[in-house]
Amino acid sequence: MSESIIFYTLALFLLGGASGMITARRTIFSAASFMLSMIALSGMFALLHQSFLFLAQLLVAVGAIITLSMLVIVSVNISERYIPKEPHLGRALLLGALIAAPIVALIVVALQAHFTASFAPVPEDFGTLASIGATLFSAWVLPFELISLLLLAALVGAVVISRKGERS
Amino acid sequence: MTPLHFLLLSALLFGIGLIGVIARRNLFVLYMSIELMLSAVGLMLATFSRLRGDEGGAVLSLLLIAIIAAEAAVFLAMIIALFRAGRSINAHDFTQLSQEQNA
Amino acid sequence: MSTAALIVTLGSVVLAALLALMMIPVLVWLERRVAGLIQDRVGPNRTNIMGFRLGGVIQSFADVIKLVFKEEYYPGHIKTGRALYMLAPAITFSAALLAFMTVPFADTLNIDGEALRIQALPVEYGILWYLAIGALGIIGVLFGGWLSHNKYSLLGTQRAGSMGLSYELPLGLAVVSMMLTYNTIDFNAMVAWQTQTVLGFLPAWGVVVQPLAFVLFSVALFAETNRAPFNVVEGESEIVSGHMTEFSAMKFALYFMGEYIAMNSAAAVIITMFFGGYQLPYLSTPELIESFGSLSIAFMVMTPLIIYCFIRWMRHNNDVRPSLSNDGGRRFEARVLSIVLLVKLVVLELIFAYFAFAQPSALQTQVAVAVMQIAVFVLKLMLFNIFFIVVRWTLPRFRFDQVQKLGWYYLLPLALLNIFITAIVIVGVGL
Amino acid sequence: MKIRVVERHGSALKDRLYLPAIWQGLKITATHLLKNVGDIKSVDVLEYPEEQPTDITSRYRGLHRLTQREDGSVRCVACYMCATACPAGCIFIEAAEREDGVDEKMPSRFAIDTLECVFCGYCVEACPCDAIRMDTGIFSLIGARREDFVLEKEQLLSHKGAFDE
Repeated sequence: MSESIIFYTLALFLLGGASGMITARRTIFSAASFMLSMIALSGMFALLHQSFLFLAQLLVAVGAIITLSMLVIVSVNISERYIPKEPHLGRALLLGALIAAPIVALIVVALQAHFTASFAPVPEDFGTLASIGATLFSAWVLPFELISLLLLAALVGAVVISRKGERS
Repeated sequence: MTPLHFLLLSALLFGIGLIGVIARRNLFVLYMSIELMLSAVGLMLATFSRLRGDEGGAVLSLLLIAIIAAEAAVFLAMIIALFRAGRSINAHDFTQLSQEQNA
Repeated sequence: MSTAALIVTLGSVVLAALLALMMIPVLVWLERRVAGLIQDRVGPNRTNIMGFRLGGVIQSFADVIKLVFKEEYYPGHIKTGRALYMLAPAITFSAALLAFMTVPFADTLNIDGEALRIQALPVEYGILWYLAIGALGIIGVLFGGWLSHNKYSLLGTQRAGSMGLSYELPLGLAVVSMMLTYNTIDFNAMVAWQTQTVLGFLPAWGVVVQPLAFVLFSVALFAETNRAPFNVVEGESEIVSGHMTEFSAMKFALYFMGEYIAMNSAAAVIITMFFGGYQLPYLSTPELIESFGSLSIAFMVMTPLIIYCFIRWMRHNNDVRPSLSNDGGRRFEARVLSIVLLVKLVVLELIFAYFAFAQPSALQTQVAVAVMQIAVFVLKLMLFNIFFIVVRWTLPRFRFDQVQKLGWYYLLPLALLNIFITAIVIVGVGL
Repeated sequence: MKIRVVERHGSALKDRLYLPAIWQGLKITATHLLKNVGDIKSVDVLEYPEEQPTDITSRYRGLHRLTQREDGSVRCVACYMCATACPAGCIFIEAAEREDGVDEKMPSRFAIDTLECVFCGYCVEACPCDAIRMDTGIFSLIGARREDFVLEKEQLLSHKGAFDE
């Protein structure tokens, strides 16, 4: 019961934050709403007994990514006139909703019709750092290494792209 | 509270992210919408992981968070570079692939 | 949930709240007093209630009352985003407060087969929780500073953001090497690990085992908590107050208190990870429980000595110069406090006598050991807070580019090197 | 002019490590701290409101005063020199004709807003008649309202010089 209440509260924050993000006209409010939904998402991970994912989401998505985005917003320091006006935002959102609705509706209908499974109890150490680590470094070690390469590439790419001066 | 709830939530989240990508022109919002879609996938993976009692899903979700971080680094660097080149963060100002025509 | 569990949980929450919130006035007072004494001044020592000044700690309560009742000034140039502007200090404050919540104050109690953690949040997330939640504090700074529409705030915000990001890395990497050493992220297990000895006689505290990690970790924490010598975020000689420039009254107080709570939790984490937490050196909890009777006898001898010295010190110092005829009630205060201390001494002696000579039950011994560990923890916490303060009044502020250079060029490679060395030692020695 | 090259410090390994220097600094501050915690009376300070400072010299710029002639009348001739010299603009003078034949002009009002005053002493320098001085040795002024800090002519005349001429 109490878990349901938590779930619906978190879902409210998650969806509210997400909708706030795409409707807000000022970038800072988009970022604030995005932060709200990311924190709610980490709460969802906690509800799913994924304790390490919960912490990783807080640490990376909220702590690092939001901070980085905010830092970019602050450092670029865009004055009001450079922010796109988007005069027909409502209409554009409606159009987007029209395009997105069939896809989402399809998933929702399919899920509701055919998906009846429910959660089974999981072992005590499910989702903890130790067990996730063991899985990561046994069955998933190749993807892990590839991701680390990707991260390195992204790091180098980010440095190269954002570097000042001539690129000839 | 069944897996269905989580999956529906993840679908809705993905839809909202999609709407953002289609409708908005602000590069920051575009970037956050893409992150949102990726996070929706992460939620789905975590749900299936919990449902099957298999930690592979959680690991995938974790790797996804790493990808989100990589994407954030590249995208934000791109925003800085684009703003420096065109004094704009309007996605519609960058319709040309070549640098000269944009500036 | 059994009654014992309920009591322990409630007690831990109350204790955490006390240690975090009631520590703020004490820390503010300590900061000013220690600064004064270092600079051969006296510091605030006159505010009193009915003549009781308690060394001047009443001053901070007066400060708090002043901040609460101060006029809430709202800058007129902030047109949009008022709600977020108001919320920003609260984000920083609550993040700092929450980060404190996984620090254990004593070892786990075993009552009726139930393991009860003396932590406000009885979870095993430990240091990861601290890293994850502690990093949220920067977001309140970023929102507040950006929404202030002030160039000083903007500069401070920029500095806060880039410093937060660059010092998160050495901090996290230092933690990784400690995680490799302890093989856990749980603070309780870390403290248990530290009751071993190395080389036969040194306590295996983190600072002995991993001195480099300790230096990196504490330097990064100084930067994360915006304490001197890394307080470039509010560098008052350059950018007024950074992100706090436009905040007043209670909104400012939230930022201010958030900083002190962050410093307090940083001290708590440092002592838990590197200085044996709540443990007395050489004594693990089972040993303590076993030999608490003989320890009590030692305490019975030591307590009067300590209290005697304290009373002498207080009588000597809670006084004015002989050139003044009126001492403003200080001698009276010292007399009353001495009586209070003597009564406390008698009570303590009775308690120790009970544990030394009567036959206390196992539960009583456990609780007594937990209380003792809490006392040890608070003592270490105070010492480390004073260390933070002394560092602030010793070192001049780094320039902002120096801060960045230190973080990226020195701390980050050193942290990586430390991880490699740790991993090689662990694999090679096979710990 | 001869150029003297000062050797840069801080390139030795010991300096670049920072930690020895930090340790030294901590040692100094901790010594002061422990000494003063142990014996607060060794701190050489004034118990201020009870003990008043005794080291105010005749060059100390305290609160202003208007000097008097031998007959006790105001020495000021309302020439506005001090008000002109004042960088803070805190001196307000209203001139009036002087009837007793000693001089031609005198101030009917002479006020100094001490909340504005920066105690620079330019008025004293500017005065051609040695009519305004800052040698009262008064270093604190207490008031409950803003008006209390605007010193009028009578108050300024009543201040006594604390030092010999």
